[in-house]
Amino acid sequence: MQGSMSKDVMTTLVVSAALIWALPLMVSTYTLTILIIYGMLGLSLGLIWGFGGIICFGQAAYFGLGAYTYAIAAINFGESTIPMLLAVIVPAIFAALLGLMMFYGRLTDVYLGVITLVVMLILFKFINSTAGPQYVIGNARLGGYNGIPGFQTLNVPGDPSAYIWGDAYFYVCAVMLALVFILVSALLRSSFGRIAVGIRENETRMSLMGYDIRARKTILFSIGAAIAGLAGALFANWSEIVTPSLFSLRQSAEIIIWCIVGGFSNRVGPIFGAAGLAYIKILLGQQSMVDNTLIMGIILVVFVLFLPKGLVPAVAELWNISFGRRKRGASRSGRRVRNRGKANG
Amino acid sequence: MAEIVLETQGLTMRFGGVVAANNVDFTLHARELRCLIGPNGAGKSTFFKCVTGLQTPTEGQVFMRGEETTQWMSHEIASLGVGIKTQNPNVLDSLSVFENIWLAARRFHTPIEANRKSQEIIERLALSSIARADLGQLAHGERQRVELGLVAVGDPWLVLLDEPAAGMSAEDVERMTEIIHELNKSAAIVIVEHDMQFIRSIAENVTVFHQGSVLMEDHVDLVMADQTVRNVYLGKKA
Amino acid sequence: MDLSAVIFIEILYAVASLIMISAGLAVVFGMMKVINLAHGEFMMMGGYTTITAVNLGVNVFVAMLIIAPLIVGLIGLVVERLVIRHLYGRLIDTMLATWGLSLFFIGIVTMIFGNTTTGISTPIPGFTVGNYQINGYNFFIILVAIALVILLYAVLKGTRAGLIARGTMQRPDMAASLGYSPDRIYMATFFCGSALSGLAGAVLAPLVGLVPTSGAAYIAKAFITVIAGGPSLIAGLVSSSTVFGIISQTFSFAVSPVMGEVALLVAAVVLLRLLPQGVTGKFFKGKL
Amino acid sequence: MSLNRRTFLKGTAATAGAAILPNILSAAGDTIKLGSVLDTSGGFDAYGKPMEMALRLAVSEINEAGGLLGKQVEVVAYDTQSDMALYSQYGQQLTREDKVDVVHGGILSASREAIRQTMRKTNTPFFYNVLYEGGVCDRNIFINGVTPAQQAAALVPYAMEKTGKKVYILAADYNYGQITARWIQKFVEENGGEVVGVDFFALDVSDFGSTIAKVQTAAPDLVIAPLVGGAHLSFFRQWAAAGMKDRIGLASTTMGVGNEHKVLTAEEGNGIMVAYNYSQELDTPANNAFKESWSAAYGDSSAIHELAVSHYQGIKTWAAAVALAGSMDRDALINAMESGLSIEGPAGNLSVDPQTHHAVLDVHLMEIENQGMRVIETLPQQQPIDTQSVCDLQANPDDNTQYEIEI
Repeated sequence: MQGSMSKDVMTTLVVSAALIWALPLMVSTYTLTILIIYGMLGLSLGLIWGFGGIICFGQAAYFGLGAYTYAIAAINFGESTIPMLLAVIVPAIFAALLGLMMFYGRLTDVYLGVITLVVMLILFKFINSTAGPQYVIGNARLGGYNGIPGFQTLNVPGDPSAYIWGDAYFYVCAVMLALVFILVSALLRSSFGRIAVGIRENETRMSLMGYDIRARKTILFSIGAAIAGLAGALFANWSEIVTPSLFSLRQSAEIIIWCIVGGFSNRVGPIFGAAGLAYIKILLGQQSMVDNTLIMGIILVVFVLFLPKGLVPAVAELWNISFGRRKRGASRSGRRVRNRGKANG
Repeated sequence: MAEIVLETQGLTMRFGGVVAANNVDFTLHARELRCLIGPNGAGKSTFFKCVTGLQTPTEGQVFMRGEETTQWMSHEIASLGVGIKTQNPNVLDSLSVFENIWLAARRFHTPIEANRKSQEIIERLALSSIARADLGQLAHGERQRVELGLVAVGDPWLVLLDEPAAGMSAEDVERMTEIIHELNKSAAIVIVEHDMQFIRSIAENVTVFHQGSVLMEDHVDLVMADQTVRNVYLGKKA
Repeated sequence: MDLSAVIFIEILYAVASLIMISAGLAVVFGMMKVINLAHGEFMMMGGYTTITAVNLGVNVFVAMLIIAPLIVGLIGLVVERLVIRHLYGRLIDTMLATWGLSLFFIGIVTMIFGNTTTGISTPIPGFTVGNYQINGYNFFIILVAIALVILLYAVLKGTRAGLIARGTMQRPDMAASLGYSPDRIYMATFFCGSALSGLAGAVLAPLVGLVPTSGAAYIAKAFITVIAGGPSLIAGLVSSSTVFGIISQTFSFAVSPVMGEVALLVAAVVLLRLLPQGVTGKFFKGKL
Repeated sequence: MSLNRRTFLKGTAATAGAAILPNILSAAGDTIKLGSVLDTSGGFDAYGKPMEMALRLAVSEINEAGGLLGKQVEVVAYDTQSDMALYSQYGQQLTREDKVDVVHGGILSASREAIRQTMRKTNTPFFYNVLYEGGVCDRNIFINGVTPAQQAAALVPYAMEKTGKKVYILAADYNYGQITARWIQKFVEENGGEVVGVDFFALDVSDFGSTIAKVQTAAPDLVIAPLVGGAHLSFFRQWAAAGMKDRIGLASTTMGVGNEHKVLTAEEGNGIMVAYNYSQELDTPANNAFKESWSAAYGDSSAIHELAVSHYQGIKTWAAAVALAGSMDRDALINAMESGLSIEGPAGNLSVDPQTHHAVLDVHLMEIENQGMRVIETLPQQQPIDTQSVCDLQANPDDNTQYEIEI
């Protein structure tokens, strides 16, 4: 249990370095960048839902908040370093306040899901109704439904005219994801992370052990929001425009779907789920024979029927069957999610 | 006389029109071992929940080592050094025995200290052979024992147990009895229990609950011999 | 004076339409703890069924009240047998599956009907209140909602199936222990839930611009209403619809429809903060 | 029912070959590559699908006539699935990987802004062929949709004359709606009228009961409703359901651009006043020929709408400019476009305004009648005066702004 953190870091570094080197040979860096960003977004929900048991139907709220914070700050500051920091801090604070409200109100389970969903919809409706000229923050018009285009994109800290874009931006995003992944791994290995998993398993027991689950859930929720906010800021830099659709129900649903497909409760599942599904969507857009909504629907239904545990756990299981090494983490995660479902039913 | 570690004054709990606990005055001294008995619905579980912070009483007060804890939440009470075990085995099913106990130990110790402490408890409770197994795979008796481990690892001065012997084999009960006596060397213990056999084997003093109130409080043998108590039990259970 | 009568009717209508759009989801969630993300698409298909039936010469009321629920119920049945059945007790897997199904239905309906399908006009003329003209069809929706609530109550309270259903809601394992096949209970429930969604979509069809993607507009609202209602099916549905309907319509009149929707959402947050188990988690406990 | 299954399959079958194989063909390098980004599935497909059909039709006509500069035009098309992020994605893919010669596409203003800068940076000429709020000033983009001033200048006086002086505006709450509302207001006042109320609605509002009551409290003679999208269609239905149609006049600057008037029943839609560049009922030789070739390609012509025709005309304008320039060079193309180029499209004569890169075109005043648009009057060759008041690309070729026009 102890001591393997450094091994974990090494593995992450080696694997991500290999991927960063190999993937651009197959897929354009521009496409890879967005896949990485979605992967980070998936990871943010995987962390709080998979490891913290916080059912969040509104993760898009923090993604959108990060993107908007970045865009607004970048217009006002004319450089990108402070806006990047703000894009992480603002969603984290917002989520912490919401978390205080929710967790100290003893909201649990599906009721949490509804509150997070509703808060996201409120943000969505608010941002959507800011088309008028009176909605201005500093020099930035909020722009309502059309969003905010034309803000300063990522630059070398201290030099606003040295833009980081194209391939360089891909490397920045890839390194960011690897860093976030290592931080999440470290978090999960720390006492805090293990206590969080304990809380997911059995809140009453953990509170009878003397842990303040409200505070811990709030902190975890806030960390998840910070990661989503970072993903949002990276997205803003990638797309060079932010629109309210970042806050939309559809965006939130997609994040959940990524995590389910990749498998909750393991760190890489949500990342690969997100990147995989987003890539399928991008590929689908190149054909116009059959309605793409229909194809995506069929893929998801077939998936849930034949790979019910999620992609990564399924692959891990296949690996175990083939090589006969028992890996508890993977097989356990699948079961846990099912159990939760049963507890609700 | 030893220090009073747990005291309630006029503790009352109402659910709508139903009075589940009615004006309960209760006192427990350091290193005392007390069983709460009574027929189903007598109010002992409600009393237990009010004391452990799982519910907030409608009226009355709870004191632990003289400090009022009436409005406290479970984790605050547990943080005082109170070990609590609820009615059904309440453990972390998908984690191993070691991980369960480690999490309980971590609350009061540094990670390294927690490792040592967990190891020690596992040995003391004879759980070494199953230390790496997930709780979900264990038998009922083993799970109960692990939960006692969770309670014991925090070195509590007050232990509150709700039906620790329920559904266990005779062998398991015997082991449980040993552990409880061991705990009792340093902690006062309250046990809510049905099983008279078990109570006789473990306790000296019992408190009898009936219809939300304390009916009687005395040595176990005297209580067992009491006609009112017998009526309550037989009347209810027949 | 006239205006307040109009406002009163619009509030009643808002409550009624919330009840209508949430009923199907409430039944499925209440009985099976399945969050049916394709709920909106079932409504959408109810609308399309009605339009098709009317175009084929069927009386509009027959189409809305009988054919649409039946057809959509049958679609629900097929879906339940083919997909949902395999996923009981797995909350998030059913979410994934029903999300996939919702995309699937949008695609299928687009392929069959295209995206500009002529709707049907309201079968009831406008209505004059003093100086105001209001939508006469509102009264029809209010009546249907009342009938729906009474019917649900009668079925749950007065029939054997209702008794089994109530048992299942409280203890999923109880029905099985009484010798009823949970499989069949779930199948019947999903049929009823889908039929109710179809009914709602059909009844609302003359008032909305129906396109294959219309369903998305309903799912969030229905979900919020159902969860805020809490564990009791009918009492929860009626109470949360009433609270939300009154609040959203009041703000719509006082400020704007957008504020009406925001007010509804804020009310949901406040409500759940004060009553973490929904309205009926605190009041009307143990009622239907 | 405009797009039944049979015609849909036919339509897609006709385009399938080109759609599947873009990357293979592109290896040849002896074609002109036209990039397309449109929402042909998801919530905005009612706009996007007919636009895609128009694009295929225009390109196959160009190719049948021998192509451009002796080369065939090859379409590289992406379906953005009504997802804004995919515009950014495919915009990059078109310019960086497919290296197309021109991009036609974008539907919502946000989608245009998502790709406009990419097109500018990569020197890829960009055609945005959609009715929009006006004000974009960028030498790299050409826009041929009608703008609010072009519409409102025609629609407002006509509708006021027919109904009365008191006007209530119900607009979609985004750029287009906000700006259009201001232009309507200006023209109402110029015509001696009075605006008694303005309300904005987010695009997902679908319940207008309270609004209809509010409008009645203000008792206007005319309601002008630049409402957008599927949810807002509910307004027109609820308006009719309340029996308001015969009491207060109704006009719109958006209703029908995506064939919305075919979703309404005849009795709900009849009498709504609109003003666009195109109507299916336009009885001109050019339009009849266009409808015929559309029918020949796709079975029937009912899917054609304003945006599809704009798109068709945009591609035809581009083709004319390429022929005139005689090369695929971007600057040569822009110079050709700015040379006062004009084409005869299904909607009439259309010429490029060199000052703004917008279009000078005919605006038709129409009334909806039996799910069609009956043309009442044609206002020939309307200038994009709104954009002209802020944008002069001849004087400032480096301008790269979307102006919000002060009125």
